[in-house]
Amino acid sequence: MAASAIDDVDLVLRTMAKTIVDNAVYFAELDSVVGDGDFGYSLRNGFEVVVSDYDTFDRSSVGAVLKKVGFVLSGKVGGVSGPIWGTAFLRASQAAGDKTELTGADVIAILRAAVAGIMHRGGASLGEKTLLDALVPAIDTLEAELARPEAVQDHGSAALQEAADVAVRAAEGTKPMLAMRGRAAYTGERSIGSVDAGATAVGVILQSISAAWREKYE
Amino acid sequence: MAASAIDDVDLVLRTMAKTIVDNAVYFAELDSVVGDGDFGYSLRNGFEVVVSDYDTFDRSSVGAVLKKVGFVLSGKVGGVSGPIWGTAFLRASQAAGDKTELTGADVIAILRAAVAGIMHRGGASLGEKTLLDALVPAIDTLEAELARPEAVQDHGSAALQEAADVAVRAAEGTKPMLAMRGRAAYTGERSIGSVDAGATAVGVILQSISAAWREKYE
Amino acid sequence: MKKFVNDPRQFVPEMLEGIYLASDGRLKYEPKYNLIYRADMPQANKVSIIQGSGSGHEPAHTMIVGKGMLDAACPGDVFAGPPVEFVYETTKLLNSPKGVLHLVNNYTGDRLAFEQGREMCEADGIKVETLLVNDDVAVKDSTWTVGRRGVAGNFFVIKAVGAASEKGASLEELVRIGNDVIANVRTLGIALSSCTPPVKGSPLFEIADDEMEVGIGIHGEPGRQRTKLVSATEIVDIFLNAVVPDLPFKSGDEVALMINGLGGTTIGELYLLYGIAHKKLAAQGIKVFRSYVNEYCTSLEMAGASLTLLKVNEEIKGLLNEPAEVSIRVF
Amino acid sequence: MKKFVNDPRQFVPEMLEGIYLASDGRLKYEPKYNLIYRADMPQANKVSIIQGSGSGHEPAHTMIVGKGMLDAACPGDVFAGPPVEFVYETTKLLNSPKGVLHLVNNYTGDRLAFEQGREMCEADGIKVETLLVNDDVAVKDSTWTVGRRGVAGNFFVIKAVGAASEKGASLEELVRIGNDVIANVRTLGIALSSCTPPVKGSPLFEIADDEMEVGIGIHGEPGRQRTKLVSATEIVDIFLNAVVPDLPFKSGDEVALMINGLGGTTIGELYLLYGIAHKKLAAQGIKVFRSYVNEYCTSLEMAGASLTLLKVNEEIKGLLNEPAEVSIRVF
Ligand SMILES: Nc1ncnc2c1ncn2[C@@H]1O[C@H](COP(=O)(O)OP(=O)(O)O)[C@@H](O)[C@H]1O
Ligand SMILES: Nc1ncnc2c1ncn2[C@@H]1O[C@H](COP(=O)(O)OP(=O)(O)O)[C@@H](O)[C@H]1O
Ligand SMILES: [Mg+2]
Ligand SMILES: [Mg+2]
Ligand SMILES: [Mg+2]
Ligand SMILES: [Mg+2]
Repeated sequence: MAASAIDDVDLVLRTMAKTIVDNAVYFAELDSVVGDGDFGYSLRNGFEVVVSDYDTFDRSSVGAVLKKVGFVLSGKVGGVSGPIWGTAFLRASQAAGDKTELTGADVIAILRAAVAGIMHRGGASLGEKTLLDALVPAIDTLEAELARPEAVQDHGSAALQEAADVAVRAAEGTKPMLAMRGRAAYTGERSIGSVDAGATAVGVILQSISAAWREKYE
Repeated sequence: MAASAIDDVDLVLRTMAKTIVDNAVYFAELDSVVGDGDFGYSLRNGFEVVVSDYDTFDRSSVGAVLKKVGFVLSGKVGGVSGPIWGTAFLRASQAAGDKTELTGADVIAILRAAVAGIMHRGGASLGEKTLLDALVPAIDTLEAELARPEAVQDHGSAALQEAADVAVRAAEGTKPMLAMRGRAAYTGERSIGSVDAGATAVGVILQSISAAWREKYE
Repeated sequence: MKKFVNDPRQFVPEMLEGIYLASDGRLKYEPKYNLIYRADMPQANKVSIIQGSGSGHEPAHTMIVGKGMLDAACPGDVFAGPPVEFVYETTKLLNSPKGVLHLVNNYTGDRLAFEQGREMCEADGIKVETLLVNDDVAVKDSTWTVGRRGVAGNFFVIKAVGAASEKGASLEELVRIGNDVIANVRTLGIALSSCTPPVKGSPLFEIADDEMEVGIGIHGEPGRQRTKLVSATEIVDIFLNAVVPDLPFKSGDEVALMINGLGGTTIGELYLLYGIAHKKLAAQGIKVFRSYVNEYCTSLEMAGASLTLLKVNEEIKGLLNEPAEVSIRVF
Repeated sequence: MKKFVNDPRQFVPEMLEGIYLASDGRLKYEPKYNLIYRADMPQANKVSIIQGSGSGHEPAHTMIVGKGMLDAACPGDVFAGPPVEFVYETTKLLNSPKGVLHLVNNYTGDRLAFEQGREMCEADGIKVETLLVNDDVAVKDSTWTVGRRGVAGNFFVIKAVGAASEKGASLEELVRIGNDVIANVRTLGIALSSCTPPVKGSPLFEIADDEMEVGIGIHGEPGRQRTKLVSATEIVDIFLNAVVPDLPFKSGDEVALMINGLGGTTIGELYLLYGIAHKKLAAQGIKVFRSYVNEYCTSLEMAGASLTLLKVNEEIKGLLNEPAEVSIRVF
């Protein structure tokens, strides 16, 4: 991944938002196995505004647009997801600041800030069957892959695809975990045996972003 | 039917009460097609007391025992059936008075008094899809058959069987009728096509009584 | 059958005992006659107001026995009017020199029990008057000899005569007031599901996943027609198109508007229906004086709702605004 | 889905508009934040009491906004806590010099929204305190880091602090009173059926005709165990065996006893359960001071019930007996 401009951020955010809107029913179904079945719908309430109003957002800097998304989520998304995703975007925005170009290292720093925000807000650690269990290994992979020289040539396409694949596998890996957070936590032992909705969503979103990225850069 | 004593009345009332208790579910099912499904259960509330307490009833005269049954029904049976059947027994009791032996003509007079009571209380006429549509033709038949000389020999067994058969056919004949009385009346046109629960019950009860009668006298 | 129940035949008595125990001495219970009555009644200077009817419509009417509402209720089994004896004994027990008022919903079973019960009481020298509630517009008077059914509008009759009798109204005044309410109240019900009487143990009727029954009776009697389930807004149109022209309610009228749940429908949906109806009435120039959104007269756990309009005048408004004390607690 | 609904995503706003229209000017409605609040609030001499939580639990909590209860409610979608912005804007709008009390049911979503909302408000100089309701004994504290859920016991917290704040209590006193109620209230819920959130359009879980879910969560979360449906008396034993030893409630204690319907169960069944529980508690020497039998906190149209015990002292008794004015009308 070479230096990226705002229009790369646009691509990522638009793709992410559209993927969430399109998969709302699927995500909600996942959440209804041991959760309360609202995960996809809650996120959709926010991301459909991102889809429809994206053109009106202040995109003078990466920080500005991430902040705007964070505000939209805080205003529209309920349940655990609102504060978790809202905080993630606000922290990411702070990390991005007024940058208009991002290096690979910038991207990783922004993602790490988002993760720190999620952990701060929700108090979850790895292994507690949350979206962190897909997001964190995916970021680890992205960081390692971007460090390889090939990443410059393909604009990070392969690295992103590898990260997305890791997210999908990691989401699958939440199956045997005992849910410790969110509504699913109340089910205790019964939460074992089904994937976490949030982690699965991270895999689906990253796959979409990776596909869009490859279309642009390959 | 020759002169009958109290123990014939006992046979009839016990058989009737037991038949109603045994068929409560069936009668209620019939009532749920266009009525409200409580007919059999309502009657059972009263007749199960007749079954269990019959031995304690004052049977010094036919009028006495019929009055007691009428009181039990007024005390225990709700819905249309309580007042209708209660009044029928009270009027029958008045017609029977302190008799302890009944001629065929007495029996017919008692039954006619019951019918008059039902009509007075419920205001229904023939053809309005009620139990009257089975009961009245059955009584007519019984009266005609008892007038035949053979009726003396077999203690009215054949006459009773014929009356019971007429009741069953007449109950079947309520199918095309439009319900004008009771809860079934609210269904209007929809009541057409199914038999009336009360009329069907009359047929079932008369068949049981006839069978018990034949067992005793044939 | 998914119910909290022991022996289904003991459902009504066990429920009544619960009402009694929850009342903390304000009510008395006479199991022989399914009778729940005010512990402070009868009173020499107050008409006693009694209702029978079937069970299964709770909170109507056993749970609205209390000061300013009913003085006694002697229900029959689920969906069956009370035996005659319940009416007779209840009336005797509640007898007051000012008289006894029988509130009867217009069903043959209820009518017959109360007629016969009244005859027996009058033979004993008790002064009895009867009000017949018949607010259901689903049933057309002309078509059936039995007349219209009494449904949720019954609540307003109880509230009005209950409040008036607390203030000392005579039996004759109560009859006038009650008949005034009856003359001005209209209801239509729509069911989305069936219901299961405990003793029967299975649903009273079948209804497909995409169907509704318009004009349902509160005992599961079929209504005007079975149609496809439509949107809440279209359903409000069906309600209003049946109820408004029936009286008719006209521009300039003030009304009490009740959205009554039939048992299985959430109160959230009832408020949703209320909002739509309120706005549509306002558009017709009909002003809501007071709103009633809750379960008042149910059919066990049936999903569905009814809409009731009561045209109010100054007297009725005053009576509706009077306080009351009933078993059910909102807070 | 058998519901009175237009566009399912407009279910909550349309319901809230109905509540507003039914209130006859006593409530205000701010659609941007799903906000229902008292028209006469904020007041300089009264703490403002706010609850968020998900929708789908009606009458909790939008329908119990009123004098002596909540001052404002800003619910999220069905079964989802409100967005942070709702909490922030609601708190700003209801800000009083005496402070603002946030009543939060202990679910991660609700907690996070109210924590973040409070941080934002405090940055604006608003004085905020928080009460965390967690009365559900189905969830064991030790096993999960998220702690117990808040369920029907929430009602008693609202009633107590609502009454106290009407009488001028300070924010600190309300926190003390509220925590006293929270420390003494315990609940268990049992579901007989599932429920269908409007947007989802299909039931949250499957449950067989002869099964019940013991310890159900009010969002359809699974409970302690799935067992065969048993008799009402045995169910009351399950309730009491879970709730009584938990505090523990002891012989000589006085309690408020609530039988709360989860939405699809008839109030007749609730009274039946009440009667059995009342007698069993009496047999253990536990005296019911006041009864609550109704729907207080539902899970849409779920068939089921919960039993709540609140141990009362003189102060709490006084507060429970105070008057209140809420949207829902019994008469
Ligand atoms: N404390 C937490 N920290 C991080 N992620 C969490 C936390 N709790 C839940 N999640 C994630 O959020 C998802 C559920 O979101 P949502 O359905 O909106 O929440 P709710 O539990 O309020 O219904 C879970 O699948 C999980 O991945
Ligand atoms: N007015 C009436 N006169 C005579 N019989 C009647 C009348 N109304 C109803 N019936 C009979 O009673 C039966 C229904 O009884 P029941 O179910 O107890 O009454 P309800 O209509 O109160 O539920 C009907 O099948 C009919 O045969
Ligand atoms: Mg969820
Ligand atoms: Mg019937
Ligand atoms: Mg009946
Ligand atoms: Mg949720």
